[in-house]
Amino acid sequence: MTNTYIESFPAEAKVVRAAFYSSFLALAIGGLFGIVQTLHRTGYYRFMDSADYYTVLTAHGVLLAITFTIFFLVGVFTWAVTTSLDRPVEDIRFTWVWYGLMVVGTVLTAIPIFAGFTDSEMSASVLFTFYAPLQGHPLFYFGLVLFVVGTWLAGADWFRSWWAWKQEHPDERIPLPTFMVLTTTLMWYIATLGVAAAILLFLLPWSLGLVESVNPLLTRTLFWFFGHPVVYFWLMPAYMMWYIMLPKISGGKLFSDPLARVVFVLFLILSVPTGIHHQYLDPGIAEGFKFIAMTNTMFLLLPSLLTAFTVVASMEHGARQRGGTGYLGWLKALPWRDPVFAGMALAGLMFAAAGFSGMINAGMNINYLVHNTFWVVGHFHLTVGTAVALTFMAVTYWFLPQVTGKELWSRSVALGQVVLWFVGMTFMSNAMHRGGLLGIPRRTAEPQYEGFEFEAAVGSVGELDAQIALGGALLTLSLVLFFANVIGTALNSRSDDLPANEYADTLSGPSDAPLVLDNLKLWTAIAIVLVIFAYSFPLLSIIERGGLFGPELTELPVSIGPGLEYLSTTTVSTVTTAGETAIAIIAGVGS
Amino acid sequence: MSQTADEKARSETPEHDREIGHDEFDPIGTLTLIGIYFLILVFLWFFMYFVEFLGNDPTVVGGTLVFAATGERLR
Amino acid sequence: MRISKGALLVVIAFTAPLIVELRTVLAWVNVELTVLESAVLGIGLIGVLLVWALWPQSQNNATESAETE
Amino acid sequence: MNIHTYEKLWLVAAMVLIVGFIATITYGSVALGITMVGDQQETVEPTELNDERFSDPRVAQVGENEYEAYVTAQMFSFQPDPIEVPEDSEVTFYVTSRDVIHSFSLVGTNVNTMVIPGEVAEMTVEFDEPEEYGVVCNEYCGPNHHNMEGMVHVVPEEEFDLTELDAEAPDEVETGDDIDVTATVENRLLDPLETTVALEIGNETFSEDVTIDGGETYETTFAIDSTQLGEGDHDWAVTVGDHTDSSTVTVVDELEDDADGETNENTDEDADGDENGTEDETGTDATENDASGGDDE
Repeated sequence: MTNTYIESFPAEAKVVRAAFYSSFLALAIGGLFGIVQTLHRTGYYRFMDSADYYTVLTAHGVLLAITFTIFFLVGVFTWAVTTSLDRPVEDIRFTWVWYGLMVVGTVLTAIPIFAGFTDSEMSASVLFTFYAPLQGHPLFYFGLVLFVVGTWLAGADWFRSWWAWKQEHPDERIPLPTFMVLTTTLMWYIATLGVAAAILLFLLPWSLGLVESVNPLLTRTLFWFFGHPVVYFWLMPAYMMWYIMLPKISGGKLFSDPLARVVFVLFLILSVPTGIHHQYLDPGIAEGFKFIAMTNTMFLLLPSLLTAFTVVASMEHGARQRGGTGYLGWLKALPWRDPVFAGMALAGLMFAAAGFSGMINAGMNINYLVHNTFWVVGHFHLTVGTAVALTFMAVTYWFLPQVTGKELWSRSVALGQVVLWFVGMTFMSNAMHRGGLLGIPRRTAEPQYEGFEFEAAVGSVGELDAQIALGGALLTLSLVLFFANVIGTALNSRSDDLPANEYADTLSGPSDAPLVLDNLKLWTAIAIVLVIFAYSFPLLSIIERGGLFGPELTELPVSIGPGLEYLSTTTVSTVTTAGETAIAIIAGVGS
Repeated sequence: MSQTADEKARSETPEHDREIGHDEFDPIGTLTLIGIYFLILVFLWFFMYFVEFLGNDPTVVGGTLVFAATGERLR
Repeated sequence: MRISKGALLVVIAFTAPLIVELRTVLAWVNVELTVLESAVLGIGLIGVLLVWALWPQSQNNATESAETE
Repeated sequence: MNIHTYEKLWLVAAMVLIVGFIATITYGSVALGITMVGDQQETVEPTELNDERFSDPRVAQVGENEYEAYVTAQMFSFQPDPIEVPEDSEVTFYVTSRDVIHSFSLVGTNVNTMVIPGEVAEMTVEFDEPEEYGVVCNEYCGPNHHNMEGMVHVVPEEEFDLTELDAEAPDEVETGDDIDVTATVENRLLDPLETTVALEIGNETFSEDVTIDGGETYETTFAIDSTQLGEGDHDWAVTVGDHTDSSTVTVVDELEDDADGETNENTDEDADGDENGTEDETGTDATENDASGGDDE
């Protein structure tokens, strides 16, 4: 008799599984586009028109940064809430509703993006950041809104579970995993107000022709209001896994429950008022506002640095319980053969490196050196591309048996896969960082120019390209192994010999944590006040300068094709053909 | 990797050698590891700021903060 | 085997960033390596690691470590 | 809440790190004078950039060794291109966009800004040695984004001037009439310019030594007897310093009475790259207007 998640919560396990599979589908398509870009950019293999590169890039960004991460997140969070509260969701139909909404949102967003490959007049090659006056098809914005609303309802679902639980356990501390889910969700609610405002008030009406124009700096600022905290939204499930799974898999206990709570509270209050650090080089925002954003951002390092200590100490506890000794000798006693452990540990290590390049990005004037260069791409391939993605893939090897009741297809392949990802990303992101320091821009199909060349102090640009291509190839191979394992596991038969659905105990438990840490209203209020401090004056100033709806602009739908002729709203027929594709995709996901 | 006496060959570590409670656990290994990380961070920060960044002339100069501090634009 | 196969794999993976950046570091002290040279160096390093890991430990060493346990 | 001593130690170290980072950045701002692109500039209308700075993107001298460069970015080019400034100068760039968000980034330097329609980015930069910098747009701006590039040339003092030359002559004249070649020379430097305006036509050269005060425009007309040249096509070129403006005049027996607006202009290939961008822009506009005016009639 095992005690897996699917046995305890069969209905929830289905939703979690569906969310995971949706996430993996996005990962597969996004990953495929990743290698296409790698080969195109480095010039090793260009089979498409360079204009199409940006369509590929848009799909890669949206599918991986939004779809892959957030679908995985809702799966993990649903698991965390149900497991730690030990109660099923209040209404499984509601759970399916938000999941469905997210799927529909994704599909609606994907339609105009993918239409960019066809001769259709519809397109949304506006990249993940969709800066106006580049204009996507209305469906693109509408889909994004639906997706975000889906995540809002998911959050409501988790809160509902917690409220119901609280009625029955009035004097108990919020279990740590649920606490993490709730603080992250609150942060998400505050953060998404920015993108919701940008889309609903400005971009969507503008793309529908209801308003004449938009203020590009305003929508851009609102985007980054959301665009930075979204980074933490991806990261928090990975952090959760490091806090509650990694210690257990290392053979130990979480070093400190109270500090874990402190960390999540800090993320709740500091994640949002920092977005302007993406706009250090924007004209129209005063230097003082940028300085304030920098201070907030730098203090946001604190919870991550604390996490580093707590998580490593928990691993060390495990190692010492397993007989590890010495100052560093204990590292050998860790279960490196376990792909779940090895993957998460390597992801954590890469995140330490990413932390450093992030510190550079956070610095105000040093931003001149790296802003919008390849460095930034290197940075977020370490954060979302490794710290998050590799952690997700590693815990998948633990989660899949839990939500399918089937044994993992191959642990050796899994170990090889996570190590391969680490090596591939080392090559790729290292070369990206170095390329950025030479001034090579990000987001470009062909970083080769007629009038000048990039000069490398050591080696050459060609060698950097080779490293990137090699890294990309290894990453693709790693992905193939990952999917082989996922499919192999799904095809396995049910097993009775699976580990129980558990997470790590704590050395210093919740009773050590001051009660005030669980006061979510207080932290939310503080978070909102900080956001108002950080954002009201910059936003007012931007509106005062450029107007709410900005100057007169020429809308520029980025049609991928021979010309750049203005293409107005699309015909119904393209919508319906694309709709059929959408239905096919939904059917594929649902099965 | 140095060869110390306590680095012993273990191809298979038993799940639990011992139970270590809260009070008897001193994460000295963590402190060591994170101390190394700290030093790397400090070194790299100075390197990036003073060598890579300030060595990457020209830089945008002569601004409001300086003006506020010194009353004149730096040349 | 001095360390487990999994640990060995991870240790080898760790050498990747070292090998990649070793060249840059050496360039500061005016030792310029070509790509080929640094690749050979990397393979050599991995070879040394493999030898270290797979070399049977001497009896003496083993008892020593057993004592310290 | 009990926190382990080591973790407290780490907490302190982390705070030191954070404060140290902020201190370094502040040092850069205050002591070294590194300035962020800010909100010093008023907003502009991106679709009609007709103020004196951006209607004619160019470099202007504003003081001894002080220059201002007015730059526009549009799909998929920068104007002017190349931007030419002298060595040992302090240049303030004013950059704005005519359409979408671009960037203006000097490769291999810390000169880097976003270019947002409606906003003007202001950056003051000191150039020492003569050098050629590439300029990239590092923000995605459309399907040809990767082809958007420019140059900044920092040239030796003696090679630098801000002379604008524009020479005009009729396309066709009747034998016997004079060919009036009018040269307009603008000295955009603050110091007076001593130079020679030279016209070469056929095998003959006419020239005039002039001194143009700073900021002044000098206009001169050479009248050439067409009979001496004879019937047929004659290339002419006006040269001032390194700048040349040239075209062809046709001497005909009898002038047809047909003023074709479109062929009248723009047959001249500008040898001077500096003028190329601006000339093209205004030139095309003018012809378009002429053409549409003609249609109406």
